[in-house]
Amino acid sequence: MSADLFRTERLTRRYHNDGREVPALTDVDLRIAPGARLGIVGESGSGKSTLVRLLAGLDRPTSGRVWFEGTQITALPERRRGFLRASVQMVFQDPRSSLNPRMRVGDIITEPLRSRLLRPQLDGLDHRTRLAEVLAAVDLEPDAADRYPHEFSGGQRQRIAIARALAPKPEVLIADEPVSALDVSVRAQVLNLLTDLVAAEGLSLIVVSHDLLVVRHLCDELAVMRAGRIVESGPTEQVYTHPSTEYTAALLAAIPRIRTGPGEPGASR
Amino acid sequence: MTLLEVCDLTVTFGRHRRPALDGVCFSLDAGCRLGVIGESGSGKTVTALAVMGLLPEYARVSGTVELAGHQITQLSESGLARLRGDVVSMVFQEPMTALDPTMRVGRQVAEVLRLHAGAESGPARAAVVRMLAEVGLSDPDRVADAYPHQLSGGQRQRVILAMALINAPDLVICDEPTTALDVTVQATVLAKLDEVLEASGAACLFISHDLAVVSQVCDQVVVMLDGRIVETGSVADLFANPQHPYTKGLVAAAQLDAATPGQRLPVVEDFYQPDAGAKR
Amino acid sequence: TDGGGATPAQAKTLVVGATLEPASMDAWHNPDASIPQVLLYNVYETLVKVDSDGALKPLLAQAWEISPDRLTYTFHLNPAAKFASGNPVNAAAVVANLDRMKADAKLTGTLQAQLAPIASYSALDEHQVQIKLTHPSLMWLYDLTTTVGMILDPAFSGDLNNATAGSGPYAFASHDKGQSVTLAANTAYWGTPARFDKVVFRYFLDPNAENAAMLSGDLDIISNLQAPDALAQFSDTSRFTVINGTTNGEVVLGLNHTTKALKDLKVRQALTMAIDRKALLDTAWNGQGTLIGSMSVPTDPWYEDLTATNAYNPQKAKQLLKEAGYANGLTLRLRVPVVPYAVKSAQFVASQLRDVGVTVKVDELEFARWIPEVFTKGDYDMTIVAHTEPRDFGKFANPKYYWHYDSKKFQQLYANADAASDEAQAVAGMKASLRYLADDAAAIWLFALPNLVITKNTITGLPANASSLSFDLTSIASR
Amino acid sequence: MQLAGRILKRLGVFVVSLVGASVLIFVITQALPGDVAQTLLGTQATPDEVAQLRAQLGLDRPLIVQYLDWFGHVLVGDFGVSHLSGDSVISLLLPRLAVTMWLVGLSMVGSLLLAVPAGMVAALKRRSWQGVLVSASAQAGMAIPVFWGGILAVMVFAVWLRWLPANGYVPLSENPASWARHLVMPVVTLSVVQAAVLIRYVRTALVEVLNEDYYRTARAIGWRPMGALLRHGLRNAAISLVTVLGLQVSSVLVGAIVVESVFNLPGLGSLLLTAVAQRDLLVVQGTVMFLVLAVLVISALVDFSYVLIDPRQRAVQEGR
Amino acid sequence: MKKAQLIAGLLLVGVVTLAAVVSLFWTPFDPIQVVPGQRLQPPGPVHWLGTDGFGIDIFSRMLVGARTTLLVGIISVGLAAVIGAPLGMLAGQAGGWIDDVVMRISDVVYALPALLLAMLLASVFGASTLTAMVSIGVASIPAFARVARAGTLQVMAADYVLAARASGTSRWGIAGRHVAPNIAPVLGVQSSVGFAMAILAEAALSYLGLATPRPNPTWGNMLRDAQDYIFVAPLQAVWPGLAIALAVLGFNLLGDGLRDYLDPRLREVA
Ligand SMILES: Nc1ncnc2c1ncn2[C@@H]1O[C@H](COP(=O)(O)OP(=O)(O)OP(=O)(O)O)[C@@H](O)[C@H]1O
Ligand SMILES: Nc1ncnc2c1ncn2[C@@H]1O[C@H](COP(=O)(O)OP(=O)(O)OP(=O)(O)O)[C@@H](O)[C@H]1O
Ligand SMILES: [Mg+2]
Ligand SMILES: [Mg+2]
Repeated sequence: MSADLFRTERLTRRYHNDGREVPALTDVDLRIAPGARLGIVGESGSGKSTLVRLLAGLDRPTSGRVWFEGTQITALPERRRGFLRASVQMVFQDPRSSLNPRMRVGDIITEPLRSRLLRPQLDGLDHRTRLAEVLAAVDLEPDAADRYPHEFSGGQRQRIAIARALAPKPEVLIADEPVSALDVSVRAQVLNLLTDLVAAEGLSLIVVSHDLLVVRHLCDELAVMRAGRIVESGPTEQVYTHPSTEYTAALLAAIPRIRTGPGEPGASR
Repeated sequence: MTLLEVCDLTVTFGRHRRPALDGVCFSLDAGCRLGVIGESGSGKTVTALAVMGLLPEYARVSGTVELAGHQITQLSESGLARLRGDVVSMVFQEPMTALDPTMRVGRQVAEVLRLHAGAESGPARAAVVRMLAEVGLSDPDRVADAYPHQLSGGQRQRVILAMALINAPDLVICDEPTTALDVTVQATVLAKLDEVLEASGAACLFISHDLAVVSQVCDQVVVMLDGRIVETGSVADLFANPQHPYTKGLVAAAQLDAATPGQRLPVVEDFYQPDAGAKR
Repeated sequence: TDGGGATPAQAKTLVVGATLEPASMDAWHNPDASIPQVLLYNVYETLVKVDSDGALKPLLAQAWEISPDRLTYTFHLNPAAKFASGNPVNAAAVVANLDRMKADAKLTGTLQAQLAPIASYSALDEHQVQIKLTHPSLMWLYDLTTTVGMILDPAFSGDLNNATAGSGPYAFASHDKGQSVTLAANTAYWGTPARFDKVVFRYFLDPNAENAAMLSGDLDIISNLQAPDALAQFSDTSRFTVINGTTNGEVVLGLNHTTKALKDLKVRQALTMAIDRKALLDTAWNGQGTLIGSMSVPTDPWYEDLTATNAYNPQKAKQLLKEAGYANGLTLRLRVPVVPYAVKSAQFVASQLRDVGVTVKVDELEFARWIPEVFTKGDYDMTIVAHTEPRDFGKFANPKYYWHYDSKKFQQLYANADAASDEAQAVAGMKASLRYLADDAAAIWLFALPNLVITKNTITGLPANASSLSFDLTSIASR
Repeated sequence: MQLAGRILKRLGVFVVSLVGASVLIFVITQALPGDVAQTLLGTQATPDEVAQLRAQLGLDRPLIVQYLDWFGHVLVGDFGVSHLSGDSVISLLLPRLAVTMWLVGLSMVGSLLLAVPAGMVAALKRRSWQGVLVSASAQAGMAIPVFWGGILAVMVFAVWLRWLPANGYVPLSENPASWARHLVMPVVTLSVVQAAVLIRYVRTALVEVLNEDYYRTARAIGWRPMGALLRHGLRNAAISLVTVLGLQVSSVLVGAIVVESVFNLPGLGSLLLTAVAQRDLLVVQGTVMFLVLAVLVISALVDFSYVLIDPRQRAVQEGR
Repeated sequence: MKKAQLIAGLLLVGVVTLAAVVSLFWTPFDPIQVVPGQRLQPPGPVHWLGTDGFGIDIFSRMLVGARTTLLVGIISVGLAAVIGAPLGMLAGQAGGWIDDVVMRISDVVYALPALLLAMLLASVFGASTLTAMVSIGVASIPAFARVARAGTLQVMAADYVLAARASGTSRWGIAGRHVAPNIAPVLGVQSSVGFAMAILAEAALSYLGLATPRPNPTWGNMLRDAQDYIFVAPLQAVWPGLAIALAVLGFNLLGDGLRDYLDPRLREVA
């Protein structure tokens, strides 16, 4: 039981929009083993972001529970979530809006280290050395620390976001659409970086994406979501090659592929 | 017959900055589909805006853009306004924000007709509904009466497509029309675009950084890098057989499904090293 | 047919600009000077009135007699006099008025005080009234020319706030709150008929607005120009006539006689000498007004020019201060209400007293706050305020009054003068009292406010001086 | 059902705000030194007489009793009686309210009529001299005190040209032509001064619109810049502008007090000033309650107007 | 262009500040000494801007007036910002009933005429520059609270705030590192507008005897005094009027310029 990294039980989250209920997540039961690399896919609005926000303890469920390393975190007050914050870090979709435009990169990256919640867990970690380490880890020049986010390209910004997530030495990295705002040339860099880091630091990884190819590249396990429920899950290759639901099959079929062979243009064929 | 001829187009923003476009030349024949690819910031959108004559007034433009016999760079604002929406139209990237949130989409589409054909609202409405149906909206009447926020991303994107096509323009410019959509929706929108372009015989300038998408829509491609065109060719040739190292890198990096999961992906830098300082 | 240039019957309207708007038309329960300004002599008439030069004139009473002991007054009413309602103004009406006021507990304090000397009264016949006093008083007959003497139609039973019932040439017509009070001619007037069909008093909070209305031709008269510096605006004699007379308003720099330093005559004299009052008048009030040396204005029968007493002499002032033990300076609080003459004078005074080593802390107070703090509680050293009631120097005889001037000598002088058994003696006594006040530097009299009236050139007959609270319309005519 | 709930909640908040305001107003006015008894009796009265009158007027009761008495009556629409004139506060207020409402309402309209076109020029031509000129004059206009502008207008149009009456007011019901002639200058003065402030906001809102995708779409389908801005810009800009307008109302009300004094209009401002000066507290409290009520109503209207302007507010939002 | 704005603003505000500082040590004439024979002199070599109705050198009074004017602006805006901005941030960050309560209170304060407060303070403490500053300041709190709240809501919706929360940053940390710096520019603009309002409000209050008493000069009360001489000596009104206009303009330019300058994203854009 405590062998699970994350476990959820009938996790439900409903949003209230001006009185109307939006069921973003309904009765999700999920187990994630330590060291797992889980991909969550699904169409827009299917509840992927909601699910990971609940896992990261950034939101409270309407009902249901979440355990992290055997501790139930749903009922925990914010000030006792330090261990969670130290262990689980997030990377967001849009590298532009996830970095405060008015902070220097160095301050952005070391912000988690300054948190009072995390300090007990991070005893003795020197900010400067850690900053240098993570900058090196994401392959950024050391002088990047003194600049502002807008001075970087999209790919570099996403690397800054990753560096921030790495700074407090987390065990789990949650990435919510980490590459969908990036163009192909940069996408490859970031995906490589993530692959390397996960291998090098022994991180558990949870990746949200609507791009099945990204998930397939990064993850060994896959969960497919639709309308707030997990409709299919299993090892990536299996789901990828033998989808058991029509929905998954449709998702797979829609993946655009470079057409290099001769023939009439047109996606319909 | 050449519909669009861009020659030595150079665009600079601000006095001390590197040109956003630097001597861009290409041409597009009537009824043809030209893809423009390249990394973010390479000048794709600027090219499209230059053709539309929609560059901000502080942009300094040199070179020529000739569209259907008009010198775009010489035209007055009212001359341009006559061309836009009639001879040339544009499909924008963000379906969420490209429509006026306070106006019913039917009226927004009808506006295009009224601006150019001077159509009455009665017949315009019929034309609008017909067009909405043509771009694959199953319930065009309801859609016409909806506000943008009441439509899904895919529906909105198709409304924009309808706006771009309703006057049967000679050239449709699509600037990353599907990046905001999820894969399934993207697939249907692209299919519909292909279909209506085919039917209307309009030429298309298709901008995307997603090589796979371009390869499905276009027959010709230009590759842009730092405001310059580095390679041109047919889709089949260029993607199968890239010549310029940058293109090689781009094609390799884009092929996620070709790589073994978990293995290192090829990146552009493996093929092409930009000269120091050129790239920030 | 009508004669040559006679214009067809067109309503003749006179528009008068004024500053303070009356809250109601009831002068008996509301001490606001703005009410008699409109009503006195115009709507309500008195037995006796005071003219522009301060002389007593017959009005409802054609004549009156005073007994040799100065205790019994007999008034002979004009038999023609009648109220607007048509009822006669007879002895019974006068008696009814006195009855009414005596019985009214809510009557304003001023009126009650003015009624106090009356011992008894009676109607001798249809047209004769006799009033007996408890003690001789020179002032009493003058009081009778003010609000207390107004005769109300005894038949009237309406709401005094919004209606009038007098015997004057005009009657109250309407009150447009926040804007104006309109009087209409009393067509049945018993005397010289009203020359205007309508008289509108328009009220202005902002003096500039009033001036602008005059300049643009919207007003016929500005009843009292608020800022004398604006006089230049009306210098075009082809359009405007400026009347520059006197009022009863003495601008007094009041000294609090309970303040230690101010108990010392030398200090009071020094302060008086330190202020160049001629320069003050020129600077603060554009030279308009009259310099006075004591609590009396030129229209008073006992007026004397006392400006030479304690005349401007800063050297002497310093000397006196030194003698009084304030060689090293003296700090005094000058607390003034926010009215133009007071704040401007205060600035001047502060500057000149600084020259002789007196530090003045100026404190500007809203009038509603000035009353409880300065006037009632006496929390001040010096203050500046105009005393606009006519013939009011008797206040110095009241040690409880806010100056707390407690001079037995003066009280004696004043009482003797008021009770003197013949008029000449009384006037002489008053002069002596006023001289005493000046010598004793009981206060510092800065100047008497001018009566600055601006009229269109077509308007004639305005009295030169504002010797009563009334804005007397009876003599005004238009060409 | 849901709507009813929301309206009820809004109403509840509204009432609570009013109660809070009434307490605040009462406390502030009661804390002012001096009282109406003193004003009524003038400078002749003895302290005893003042105390007697206070008792008569009920001013000597405990404050809480006075408050409850007053507010209890206010709740049923009875604002009491002016101690000074004996008129009911409502009968004093209503005619004044009409004047101020005309002044403020017309000025808001006037300032919009000035600021919107000017703001459009300032936004569209922000890089050329026309735009800079508009922005600069707006900045300069903001720095001119209202009373100064008013006096200038009077000098020119009433004193020199004699086109208009210098000041005063005639009710609309009495003589519409005269009403208009009396209101022209105050309204224009207030409009111009407010417009100077408003232009800034209009410009900002429109510049934002210029950067919106839908504006670009409108241009792309063949609108000229001005046309696109008129057709698609204004309504969207209005969404942020109504908020500003709602905020402006309060400052227009303040400006109105000054303008009322310059043009001698019998509005709420002069009523408030004289009532405060005379410590006619029931009138003060009544007037301020009305002002607060007006501001609260307007802010509620602003919220409501979002729904009219922005269809996204009409239905329930879809979320992020 | 952007820089020009900032420089012009700095220049104007600099002149005002300089005048205020200089007046501490030197004025050509005594700024409160009445000189009876010298009233209403036109500008000339001795009295550069002429003299006022009391014969006092206007230039000297302008210098000293700069001091009070600056003080009134700074203190009242400072007070409003120091109280209003945190309240608005609190409302925006906390949401829920706290938001409701704070904003409704602010609505009520907003609706109350500042005049009443000024009268109250003046009656309790005596009318002074300070009471005027405090009442103007308090009356401006709601504006700051609203602006701060609106900005806070925007910031709170940004991903970087979510990221900060994810990394365990406390409410205070978010307020200090993310919300405050991002709403500072709009608060700056609000301050410059508020500054202008404060100067004019002080003038209006001193008109009613609720602010700086004589003989201390402020541009506001000089302007008010000048009204009496509008026909005789119109220039009297021009000097303080011009000074107020320029100061207001200066602070506006400075506010806008600073906002653009402080935004790292805009710094090098033409
Ligand atoms: N803060 C919120 N308030 C109200 N509704 C919300 C909120 N966040 C999400 N929702 C709604 O919940 C549903 C699920 O949202 P979620 O963001 O989890 O989807 P997603 O799978 O991440 O989609 P995407 O791929 O577009 O990011 C959607 O319908 C969304 O509109
Ligand atoms: N309005 C503008 N002002 C200043 N610089 C601009 C402007 N528009 C574009 N640029 C600059 O011109 C260059 C090319 O931009 P462009 O938008 O054409 O890129 P793109 O290829 O469309 O990139 P993306 O894929 O991100 O849309 C960039 O360096 C950009 O910063
Ligand atoms: Mg999501
Ligand atoms: Mg682009």
